[in-house]
Amino acid sequence: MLDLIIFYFAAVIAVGAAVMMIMQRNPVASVLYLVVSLVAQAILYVQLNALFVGALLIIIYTGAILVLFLFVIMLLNLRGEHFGGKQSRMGRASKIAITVILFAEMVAIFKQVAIPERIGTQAAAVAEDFGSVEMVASHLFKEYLYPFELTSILLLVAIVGAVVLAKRDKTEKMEDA
Amino acid sequence: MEQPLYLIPLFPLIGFLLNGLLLGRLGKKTISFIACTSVGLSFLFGLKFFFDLLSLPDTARIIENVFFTWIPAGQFHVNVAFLLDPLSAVMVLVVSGVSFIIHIYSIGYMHDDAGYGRYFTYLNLFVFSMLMLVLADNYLLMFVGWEGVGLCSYLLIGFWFEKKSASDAGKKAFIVNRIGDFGFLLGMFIIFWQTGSLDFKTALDPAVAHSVFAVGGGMITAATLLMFLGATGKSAQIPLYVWLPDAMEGPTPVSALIHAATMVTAGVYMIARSNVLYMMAPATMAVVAIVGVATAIFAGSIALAQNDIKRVLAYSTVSQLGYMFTACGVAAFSAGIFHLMTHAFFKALLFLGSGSVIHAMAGQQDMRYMGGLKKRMPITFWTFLIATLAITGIPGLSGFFSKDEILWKSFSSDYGSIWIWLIGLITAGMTAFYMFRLVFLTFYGEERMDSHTREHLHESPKVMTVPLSILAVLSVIGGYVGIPHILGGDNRFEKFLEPVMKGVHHSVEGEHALASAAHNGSTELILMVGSVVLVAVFIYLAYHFYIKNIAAAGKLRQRFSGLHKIIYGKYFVDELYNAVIVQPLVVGSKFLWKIFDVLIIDGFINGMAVIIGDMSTGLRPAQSGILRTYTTIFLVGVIVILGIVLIFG
Amino acid sequence: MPDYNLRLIIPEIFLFLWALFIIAFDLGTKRKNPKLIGYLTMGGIAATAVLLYLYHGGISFNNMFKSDPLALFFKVIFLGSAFMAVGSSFDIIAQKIKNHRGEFFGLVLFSTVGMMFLASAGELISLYIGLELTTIPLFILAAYYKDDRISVEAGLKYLVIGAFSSAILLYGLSLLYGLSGTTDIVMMKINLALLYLNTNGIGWALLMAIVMVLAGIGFKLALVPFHMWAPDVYQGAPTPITALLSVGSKAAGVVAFMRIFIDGLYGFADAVMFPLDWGNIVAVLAAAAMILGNISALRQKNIKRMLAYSSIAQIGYVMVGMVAVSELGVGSVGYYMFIYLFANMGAFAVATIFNDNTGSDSIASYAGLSKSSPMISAFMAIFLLSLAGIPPLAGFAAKFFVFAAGIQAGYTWLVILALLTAVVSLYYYANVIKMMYFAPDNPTIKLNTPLSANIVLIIGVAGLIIFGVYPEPILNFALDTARVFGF
Amino acid sequence: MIPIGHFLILSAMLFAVGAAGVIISRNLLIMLMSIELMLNAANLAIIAFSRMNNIVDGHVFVFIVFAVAAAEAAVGLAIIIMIFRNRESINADNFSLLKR
Repeated sequence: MLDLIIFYFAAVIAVGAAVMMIMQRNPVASVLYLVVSLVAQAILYVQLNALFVGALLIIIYTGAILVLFLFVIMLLNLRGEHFGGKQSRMGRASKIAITVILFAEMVAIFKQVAIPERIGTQAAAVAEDFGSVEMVASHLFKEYLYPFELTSILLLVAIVGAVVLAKRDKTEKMEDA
Repeated sequence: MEQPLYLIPLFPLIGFLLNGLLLGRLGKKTISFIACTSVGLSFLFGLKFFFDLLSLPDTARIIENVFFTWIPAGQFHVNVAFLLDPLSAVMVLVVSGVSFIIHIYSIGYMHDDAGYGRYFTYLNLFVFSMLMLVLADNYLLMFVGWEGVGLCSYLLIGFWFEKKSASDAGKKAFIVNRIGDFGFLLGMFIIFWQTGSLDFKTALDPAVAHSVFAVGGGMITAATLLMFLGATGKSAQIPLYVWLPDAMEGPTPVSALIHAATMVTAGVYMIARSNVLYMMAPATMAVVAIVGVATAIFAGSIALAQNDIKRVLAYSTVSQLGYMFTACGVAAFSAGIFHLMTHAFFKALLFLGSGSVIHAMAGQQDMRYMGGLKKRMPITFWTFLIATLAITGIPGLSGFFSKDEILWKSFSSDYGSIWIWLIGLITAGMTAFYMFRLVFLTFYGEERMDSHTREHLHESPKVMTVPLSILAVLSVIGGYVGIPHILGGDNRFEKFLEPVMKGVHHSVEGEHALASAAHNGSTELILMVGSVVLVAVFIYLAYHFYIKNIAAAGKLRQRFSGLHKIIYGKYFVDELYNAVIVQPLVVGSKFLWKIFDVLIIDGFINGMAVIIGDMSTGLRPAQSGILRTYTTIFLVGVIVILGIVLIFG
Repeated sequence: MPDYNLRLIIPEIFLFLWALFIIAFDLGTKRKNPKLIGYLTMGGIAATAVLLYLYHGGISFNNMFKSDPLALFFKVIFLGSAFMAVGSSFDIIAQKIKNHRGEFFGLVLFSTVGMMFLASAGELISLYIGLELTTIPLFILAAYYKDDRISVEAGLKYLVIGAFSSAILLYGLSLLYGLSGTTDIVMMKINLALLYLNTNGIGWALLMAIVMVLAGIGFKLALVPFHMWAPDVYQGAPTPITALLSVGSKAAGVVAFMRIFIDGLYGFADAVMFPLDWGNIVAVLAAAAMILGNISALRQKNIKRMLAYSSIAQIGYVMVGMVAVSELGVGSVGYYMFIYLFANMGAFAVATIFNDNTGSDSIASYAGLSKSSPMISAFMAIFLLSLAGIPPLAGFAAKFFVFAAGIQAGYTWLVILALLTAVVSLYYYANVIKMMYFAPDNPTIKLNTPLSANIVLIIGVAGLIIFGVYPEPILNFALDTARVFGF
Repeated sequence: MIPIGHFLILSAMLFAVGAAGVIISRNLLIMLMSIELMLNAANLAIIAFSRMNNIVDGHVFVFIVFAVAAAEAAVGLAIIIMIFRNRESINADNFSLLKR
């Protein structure tokens, strides 16, 4: 019961903050709402026995990625006039309708009880250390060493690319992102 | 029997490569030497293999030359291989022979053209492709040649691209041909799908064909109809003939070679080659015959009132091709090929003759500004006259034998009917009329050109007149290989082709038709005489209106009034003639041309282009350049597909 | 314990290190030698091809890295497209990119490495990373002309739509993972089949997974309706990068599609989702791509944009072979992509050379090119005619195989449509040829081509002619790839 | 314990909100953030499935997705910086030089 209350609490915050995020005109506020949403999602991760990844979610997303966003916003020194004027009401309504349809379709799919014993009911109990650092790490560095190593290349590419793009040619030395 | 058949197309390919790669670095003499020698060598090798073929017994007249496996995908097995049987031997000789003559002619005709080297390069590529087409031993390789000749036709029609009409005409030819090619490809796919092969040896084996197709079944009808669509594109039949009259924008030797003698007959060749399949689809045969005869009379009637000398010949070509298809449609494939051959001679000659005239007239193509050229250009005139006599079917010349064969077969064959014969006969009359109209307007009467042109009128140089003479000889004697039984011959041409026409002899109906043909000797003779008489009448009519009375009809009205009418008592008779016969013909012809040709058929094809183009424009606003539109469309795409899947899945 | 057969990824590792070396070398030589780094890059790609020949065949990393014929075949295509893209970009880096030349080539190589990993992926996670590793360098490269407003805009559009589609793809992959309980593609097939047997139907969730994965890969393929980015990005990006996008990146999409749909979901082509299996969905999208691509291309005035729409149409033709899901189908798709490499890279190489010399991309400015540069015009004509499928150029054989596979599999309507739209396509290809050959008034432009670009053009033309006349070796190689799926 | 279906529907909801953000917002930064949200919605589904199937692979998957998201964000932000320097705007609707 308590689980369910926590779930609903976190879920409402996660979705509510997400909605607020996309409603903002000021990206700084958006970033903050996204942080709230992600923290709420981290709670849900914990409920799913994903302690380690939940922690990473907060550390990587809020700690690194979103800070990067904030940093860029500050760097560009964005003001109101950069964000554009008002949208047409019709356009907005139709786009909301589109996403509502998307959501309805997805719900319809998840509600379809093709595999009831697996999706519909509670999950079976799992091992004590499910989702622990050791377990994830042993998977990551043994079975999944290969994709893990690939991410290193990916990050290197991102660094090179960000430097190349964001660097001002000839004027300043370095200004990496 | 295995022989190095590749030698036939090899030389034009070498010529093409030499001239193409060294473009702009060779002198004119060298270029023409390379081009003409290569085609000449092809012809010589063609002759050699032809005699090799003749030395074989009737039933085994096949020379093969397998080169290598082109397409090796499992059950898909297509070779690059050549096949010389009586049918392709005839085609090879016609193609390489006529090409050689026209190559020689071109040396003179194109002498002062800036694109001399380019011209011969394209021409050699054309000969190569055309030889591939006729020598191929499977449909796919044939299609390669088919596309190759289309490409060369495009390049050569648009040769004088400074004229916008020329480059437009080239593009039109290319696109219209592609519509036909679409049919050909699809028909080919069906044949492959059903028989498991594209080799003529397998796919056109009556035993194989009968084992996979039901006679008159939907599949064989679809396949043959689709291939016929391909033939209508390449051979300019209704509804895809529209490109051919426009194709006259190209140099005249090109019109002679590609758009009269060789390429446009590829469709006839293809159908004759596939006779086994066509004979199994009676519905298609009817379509072929009807389209053929309809095209014949339709194009013939348009030709009646054209004033551009080349356009008359272009519509005449369409009309004559209609004859060939009629022949195929009534199961007289050999007659179709026979006419193809004689037509290649006399129509090439007509075009070359007109080229000689145009050359002398400094590019003038309108017959209203010609006249009286007989004295000025005697060789051109005489050869042109021979060709005209041949095409109108005067007894003793080549056209007579082949045309008469077709008319007789369309009357007597089980696939034919008296209506087809009748329309064919009327077309023959029309042919006589417009051809002699052309001759009279061009070579007889007053010299209507301006004085400047008149001063420069000259007979063409030897390099042009000699080819004309050779073709004239061929136009006379070309028919003697196929003298019908009724005139005491034994139709050796048909006999020669017989091993290829397996479809005709396989079906009982065919045998029956042949047998009945032999019996109705007197009917055949009567019909023959009838058609000759009709032709003679129409020639007289042409004479009457365009020589005897052109002065009366034309000048009278302008200069003199009532007095003259009375002096020339015949005036009223002429008026009557004019009102009853000529005017309706001219008006009707113009009407057909303006309404059906230009407005409906051409309009339809152009309209399609415009509609598709407008659709293109209509699609553009969606590509608004705005990022959110793109993401929205992306997401909507996902949602819609998901929705469809959920509803139907 | 997992088997780490490092031998098999030697080519990838080498190429990755070579990319780093190129960047370092460029920095080390103070960016003074643009030509040299270009040739070094080309040499590195060629060396990778040799290594690929030496080290292939087998699986590594727990079935996550498969060095099978399919991977090998497509890696050749990737290396070829990178080679040709680099070869045609010498003038561009000399003129337009003053800094970061090494990074330009480095990123091209990174993207190529990504494609190679993608082609070998036997498992969803590495497939996803491979896809990202392919795409992210291309985001950067598309925006590489930093002062050019349209290049930056192209980069932005590519990035936003790319990231968006990648999120949708990820959601689809998560569903596949959830339903099958594994990320290994072969295990996934088995588990899904077991699940199907146990529960008598997997139902809508798998359909959603299929649609979402299709959207994600459809983005890479520029399959309608996921194609909206393509014309804009193709037009705005540096031309060699456009070429890489249209060939390498697209081939990467094709191989990812094969890995997931043919290898992982083939069992469900009819049994479960009848009547709407993925084959039918993809067939409809392919039809839409052919119609929309060909028709939109008709009125384009910019050559790159025209080629973009043409490549949308081309992928429609490729998908005809794909939905056949047969030995000939897979083989024909491989062959098609291989030939497409020559034709499209060649056409873009000409566009690059032309732009370098004249600064223009408009089709109208090609007027009269045949007089000033007969060789390049002839090459361009060959590339375009091959794209249009005129025999005996290889494009014809490629189309023929694909359509034959379609007919064989019963998609007759699709083949008829494909043939019809191919008629339309000729119109816009012929239009360029008409411009080059049959357009009179033009101040003559003499095109200067660097040696490397000439090499690229000659490779393209030679490939089209040789493999058009004698397709056997490539076709056998391509049909070999089909054996991976055990038809 | 909570039924896994709850988590899936929640992830669907987050996914839809993220998608809405991408197609509604004109601010490039918010677009990018919405994409991050969509990635996280997928992550949530993966974690839920991982729990359902009792296999920890999903956690590895999510871990790697984080890296991908970071890379995408870095490059995306770099491009935004560049386009801001070029055009003095981060309004997505302002960038339509390439069209038709």
